[in-house]
Amino acid sequence: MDSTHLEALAQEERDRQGKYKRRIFCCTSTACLSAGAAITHNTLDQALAQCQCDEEEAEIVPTGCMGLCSQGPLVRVEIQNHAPLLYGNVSADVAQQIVTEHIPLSANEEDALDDDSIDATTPHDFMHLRASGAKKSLERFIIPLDSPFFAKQVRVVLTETGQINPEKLDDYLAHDGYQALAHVLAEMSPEDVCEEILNSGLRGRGGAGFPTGLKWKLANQELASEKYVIVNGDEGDPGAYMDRTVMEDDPHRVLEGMIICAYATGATSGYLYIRGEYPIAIRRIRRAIQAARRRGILGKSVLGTEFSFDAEIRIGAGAFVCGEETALIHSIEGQRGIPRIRPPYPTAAGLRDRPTVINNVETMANVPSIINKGAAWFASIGTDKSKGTKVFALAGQLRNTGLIEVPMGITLQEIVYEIGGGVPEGREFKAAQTGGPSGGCIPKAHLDTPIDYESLRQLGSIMGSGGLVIIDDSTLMPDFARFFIDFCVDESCGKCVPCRVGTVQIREQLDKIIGGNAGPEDLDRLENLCNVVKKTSLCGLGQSAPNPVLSTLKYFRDEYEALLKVKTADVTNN
Amino acid sequence: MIVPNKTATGNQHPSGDERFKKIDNQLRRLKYEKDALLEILNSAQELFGYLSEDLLIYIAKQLHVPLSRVYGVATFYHMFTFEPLGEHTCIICTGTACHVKGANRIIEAISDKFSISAGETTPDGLFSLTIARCLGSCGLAPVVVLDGQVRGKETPETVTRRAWEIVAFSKDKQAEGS
Amino acid sequence: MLNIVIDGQPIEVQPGTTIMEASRANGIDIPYLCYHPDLSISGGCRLCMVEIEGRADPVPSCGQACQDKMVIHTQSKQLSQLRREIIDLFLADHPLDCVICEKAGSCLLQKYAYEYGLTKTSHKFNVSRSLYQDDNPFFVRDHKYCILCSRCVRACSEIVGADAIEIVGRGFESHVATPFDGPMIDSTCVFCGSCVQVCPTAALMPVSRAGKGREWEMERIETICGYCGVGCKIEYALKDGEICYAQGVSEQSVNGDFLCTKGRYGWDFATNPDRLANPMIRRDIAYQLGLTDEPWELPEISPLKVRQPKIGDSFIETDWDTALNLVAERMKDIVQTHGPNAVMGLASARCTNEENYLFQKFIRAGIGTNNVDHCARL
Amino acid sequence: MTNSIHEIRDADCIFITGSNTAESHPVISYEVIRAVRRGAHVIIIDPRRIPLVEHATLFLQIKPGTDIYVFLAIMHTIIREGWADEAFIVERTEGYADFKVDLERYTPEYASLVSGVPVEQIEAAARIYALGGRKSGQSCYDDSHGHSMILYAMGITQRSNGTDMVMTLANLAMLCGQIGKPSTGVNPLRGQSNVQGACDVGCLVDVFPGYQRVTNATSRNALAQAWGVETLPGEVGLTIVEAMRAVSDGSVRAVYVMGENPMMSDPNTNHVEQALRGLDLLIVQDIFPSETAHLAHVILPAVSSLEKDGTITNTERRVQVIQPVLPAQGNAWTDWQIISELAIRFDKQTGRERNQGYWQYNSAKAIFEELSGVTPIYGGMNYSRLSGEGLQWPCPDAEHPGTPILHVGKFSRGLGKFNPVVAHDPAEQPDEEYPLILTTGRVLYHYHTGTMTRRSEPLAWREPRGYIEINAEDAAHVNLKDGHAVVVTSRRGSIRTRAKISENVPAGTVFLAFHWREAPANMLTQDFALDPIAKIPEYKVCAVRLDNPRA
Repeated sequence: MDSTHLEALAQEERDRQGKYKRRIFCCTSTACLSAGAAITHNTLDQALAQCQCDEEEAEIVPTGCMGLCSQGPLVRVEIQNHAPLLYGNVSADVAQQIVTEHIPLSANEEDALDDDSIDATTPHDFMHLRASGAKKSLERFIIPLDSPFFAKQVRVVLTETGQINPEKLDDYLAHDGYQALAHVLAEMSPEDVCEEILNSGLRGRGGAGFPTGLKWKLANQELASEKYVIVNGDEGDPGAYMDRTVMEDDPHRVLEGMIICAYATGATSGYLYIRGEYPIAIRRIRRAIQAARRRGILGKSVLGTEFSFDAEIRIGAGAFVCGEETALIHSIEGQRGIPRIRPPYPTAAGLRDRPTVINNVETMANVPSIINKGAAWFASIGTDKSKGTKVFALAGQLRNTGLIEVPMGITLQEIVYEIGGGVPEGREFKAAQTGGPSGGCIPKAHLDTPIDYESLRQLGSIMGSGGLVIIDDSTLMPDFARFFIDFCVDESCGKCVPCRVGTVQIREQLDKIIGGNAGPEDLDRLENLCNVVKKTSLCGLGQSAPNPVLSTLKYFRDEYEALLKVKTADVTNN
Repeated sequence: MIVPNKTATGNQHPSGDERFKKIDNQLRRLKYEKDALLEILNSAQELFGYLSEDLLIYIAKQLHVPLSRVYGVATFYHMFTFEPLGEHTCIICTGTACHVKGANRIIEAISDKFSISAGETTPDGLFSLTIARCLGSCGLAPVVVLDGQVRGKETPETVTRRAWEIVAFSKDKQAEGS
Repeated sequence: MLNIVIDGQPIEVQPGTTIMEASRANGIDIPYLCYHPDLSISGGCRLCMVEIEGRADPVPSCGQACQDKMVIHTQSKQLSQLRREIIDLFLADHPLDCVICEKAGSCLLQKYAYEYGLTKTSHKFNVSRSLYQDDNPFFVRDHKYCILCSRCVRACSEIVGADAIEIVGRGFESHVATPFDGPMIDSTCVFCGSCVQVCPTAALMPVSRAGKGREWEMERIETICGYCGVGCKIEYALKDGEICYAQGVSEQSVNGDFLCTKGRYGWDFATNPDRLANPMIRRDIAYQLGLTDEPWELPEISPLKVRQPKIGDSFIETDWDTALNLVAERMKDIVQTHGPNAVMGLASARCTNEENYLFQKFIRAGIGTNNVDHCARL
Repeated sequence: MTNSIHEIRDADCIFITGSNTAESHPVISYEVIRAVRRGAHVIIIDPRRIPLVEHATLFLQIKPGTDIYVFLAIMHTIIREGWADEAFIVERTEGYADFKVDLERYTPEYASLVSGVPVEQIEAAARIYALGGRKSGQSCYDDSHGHSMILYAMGITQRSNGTDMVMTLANLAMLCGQIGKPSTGVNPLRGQSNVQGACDVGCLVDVFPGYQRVTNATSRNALAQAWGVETLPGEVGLTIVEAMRAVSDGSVRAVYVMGENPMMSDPNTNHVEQALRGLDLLIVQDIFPSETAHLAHVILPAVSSLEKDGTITNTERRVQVIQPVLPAQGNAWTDWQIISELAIRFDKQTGRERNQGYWQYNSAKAIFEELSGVTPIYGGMNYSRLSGEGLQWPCPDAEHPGTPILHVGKFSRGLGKFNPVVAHDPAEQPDEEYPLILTTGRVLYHYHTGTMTRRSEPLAWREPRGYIEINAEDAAHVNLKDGHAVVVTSRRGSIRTRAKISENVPAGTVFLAFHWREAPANMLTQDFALDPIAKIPEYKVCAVRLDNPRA
């Protein structure tokens, strides 16, 4: 299949979708499924069938994440020429009502369809619906789409997420899917692609923030009979699920980015390494690969060009350290997922000792948009050194939790209070934890810091893969630090001594402090130990394992001090 | 290309268990590449529910990978287990969000109710309690998976009650059977 | 060739040489525990970190290839401090049994603890592994002394190819194990003891040396192994004239640190009570010579058909003069009666060049025949 | 070996045949493993699935004794495909044209039919060996094609056509130019610590020290002069197997055995025993009361290798000095002391006059000085030069650094000669009465006839008893299970041992090690067909039958 055929298929799908007067999107992502979305989806389907309306009246589209996970299951109703309606907490009853209320079309809506003065940008007037006799009860479930939660977001990676059926290649095509790939293959040399990505300023979204274009360029320059591309989908940070969402809800976007990367670097095969805990992501990516192969997007001569590339899935079996690139390579090679020292870097000697580019899912998902809209457009979003957007999994003690995509440079203040809606009643914001167990916490005083790689590092945290957990005053910071150290002890591969023994000793030290058995000197020792582990560990896991302790020590030292044994001297002084 | 000779008798598991045939099929699909070890172990865990010694020996032999390495790899990853799980399972997410929202209290409650620690199975083999590193449903924290069904916004009370009901139902059925 | 500077010393190296290799070749001592010149790079012990000018953080010298004009420092206050902290962490997981430990004196961890002035750990002492396995007569595995440097695992896989052991589990709980932690004999172990040789601590110790003495009390003699034709150099450690253990000799040898099972463990035959101590004459000959009063005849049954025949049943001991004179006389008779070609000499592939030379000289120049052969063909 | 042990690790391809390297030469197998880990290909041609097969790219499992067909077919393929090193052949060799003609009929298809090895494997082996292919990684040699090394041992030589086999391997190496360079060559692995040295210093029937022919009058006279005797015998002597026959017909009357155990190591034990019993004088000089010692008239106690000094020469021709580690046991003497004392007495008995001290040396070093004087290949060696890592011969003069690689630039004889070889089948073939082929060899934990290793506690613990490896199919025919007693019978004798059901041997082949006095393998082997030139018996192939004593 070539690119003209691709365009034809896209048009066909657009035409098909355009026939429907109503399109009801039901979120079937993991978060909504755990809130009961399977029943919701089923009910919608059955209710529509019972309507016995014309086929063109409506279709139910299972989609990916719509973002506001805390209000799941979510259902979005799109009526032609109307702004969409978003319903939250859609139980079976509510789903039934949604169908009965919207289909068949009320007379007013029927009118509106013909009313040229109303266009898709018109804010939805719920009164309009009420006038048509909609029950008051449904009103409660409406989530305003112009709320800050949505309005503050900028969607690049999540453009199609929640808009398309992730299991339908054609739906992706209808949303300009694989246009970037077609363009790259037709118009650009591999070096051009590397240059374009370099110019966009895209940096690795996995944590360290290495310039993606530079990585591609290094691999491109290697001479080797075989090269590999690996998409790192081993999202192990507790509290982070951005990559899972992208893989589940827009798998073709990831594949498209991967194929473009392969073209740019000269790789002929690649692997998507996906966490074993993500069965849905595995299934959807697997289907996406099969569909892409059938359509000639993967395999021999991609889109009818001379370029060939194929991808396979490798399933991780539960090891956080496999997020580290050399450990991940070992894991794909069927070995213990243990990091090795670098150099050599994977771009020179990676999988099976061949040049290998490893990029995180979110990084890859940015690529099609950069190609489609240009490096300059991408570089216009974000800050000086951190370009584009970042997807965060917003969790913890907040009103609105879920998945958000924001421009780099947005402040934590905006995220917490505007997008997140602030901490629930009666609680006080204490800190925001970014970067998971490798990151650190940011106290209230620094909430106005713009989010980018450098400023987070300066605060003692990291961007990480994008977990953002809000902690309120009910959590004690030493306890919280211990939670992360416990995680690192459990996830340490055991190869190097600072991480293997050091993390255990940090935990011992914390236990001593939390148990009220420590003196002031123990805080210094803890800090020193953390610095040793940070400085001497072999891989990123060990090097960043002490971050949660160090950052809580930095900003909440008083909480630690409060736990210390009162010195005998002090007692006598009193 | 060049394939080292396979031993005449080493090609099938003597038990004739259908699940071994599925493993064989996958081995063939992955061309008996040593790289495929993790994939095979994943499938084996899925098919058998746990990795027995016999199974690991079989895989080592089929892939021509040293048994020591198979054992080393299998013990490295969390998802592999070496004993059969209980009839019913309860997985509790301990990701940051769930932690912050009290996952520990759920674990304690279940441990209390069933007198087992995390990672253990009740002596009657009916119920296992396991812990997961973030299931990625942080928006609905705390999250629990009971017999494969993901449930969000749980409390210690709701989980223990539901788990107790499931197990009691099995016990009743057992009693009827006997 | 690349030009680098290590600790102020200008050094020329081949491309691909690591900083560790360049330093060792030039007598610059960098501490290490997991590095071994014959094994792949692990980088896990973190002790061999060095500073490279222009780089913010120290790098492990074992894995870092030299680059032209690199300026390297192997000693500095910062490095000493970090190394001390790392040893401190090792000691938190390793019993300080040096007073009774048989590895004392050759234990690398002890060496560095001494060099960096650590008498004990400053952390909470917490041994992760307490397994003690003495399931074979070759070596004992005492896991509490293991520092997980993985040298044994690498030697077993990369040199011996036996792949008997692997690190299992992970993190603090990981340990070196056979499949399913079974006894060594059930694994693919060939008991070559290469793991014992490369172990830097007392985690792997030869059984034969238990209780026999301390490292510094031992006399060491280097020789060539007497088994197969490879010619491995072996060092025997002796105390009071008794062999305690044998090990490979890495310098100027074909085998490096490595030996096979027979070479490393098969030396105790030398003191077996079956050893022949005196010349012996068969009883029927001895009777003829009047050395014994009892008449005797060689039994018809083959010595191979009898379970462990006793040599004393058929022979009496005598002195060298008697035995050698008897041989010389009989030999003379045969040569004089049947000619020199009635004598056949069978030399030995297990004797020295000197002995074989003398043997064939005796057969050729003494007896006068070329009937001299040995088991080169057998 | 034409090359050195250390070069193995750098080879691109290692071709191993007739050598169970991992068990008989473990430390050499370590070199092979290193090469494998660096990405080298290993090709193994053997009837048994030996331990190194686990690490091999190609395993050509031949029917015992059919390897010659495979070697010839490999060369046939190399010539057919144009993989031969034409430049090397033109420049360095002769006789290629005739040789080539003879090879035409040995097609891979023919070899496959005879040996049971698939044609593709033969062709793949030919390509990898000839071109020195690698599995992965970079060759450390900057060469147009990779470096391939042949390793072989007794599996090749202990055959009725052993000389042909060795010549075939030499032909193969020359055909591909895989000789005279590092990590190439034809490399026999010698079985015992000083088998190389014993040959070098003249313990062979046809050569004096340094391989000077006994039939060559010039050498003979020169040596007679050096040794201060009028003449030296000029006819080739009797090899051990020939001598055993000569004992039977009465022409050999006395045998002086130094550190050997023919009762266990020589083929057709019943015949050996019968011969030894018929001797007028059997002297056994040993460290243990061996099976042979039981038949001796006089036993002379010697010291073991741990108790003496001297030099030994390893398989890569490296002469190294040994040191005494332990004191002599009892009244044992070193072998050289015994020989010299005996020689003095013999001279006295025969009334021969010699210079004082003719047989008397004050040290092994003194003997070596004499030895190097009459052994040109050792000419430049002395104890001080040999300390440390020793020297590899030829080392003709005091300045010569030794020779790690033979045939560099030029063969010892000038041009390398291609010797046309015709394939022969083993002398004894299985038939209805003796349907199986027995092949003999060693196990890792024991050495030769077991006199030393079976008296070593840890080694005896690991491998206490003998066994015969039998394929499950053959075992089923006689209803044998693993561990059962089994009686093995050949035309020459019969032994009883334990059955080990094993996938290591194909159906139709059984394997027995010769370390076990309770089940001496050589009771079964044949001594009627020797290699016509090397006079080596065919230990590796004889016909046997299995019987289940319970039946």
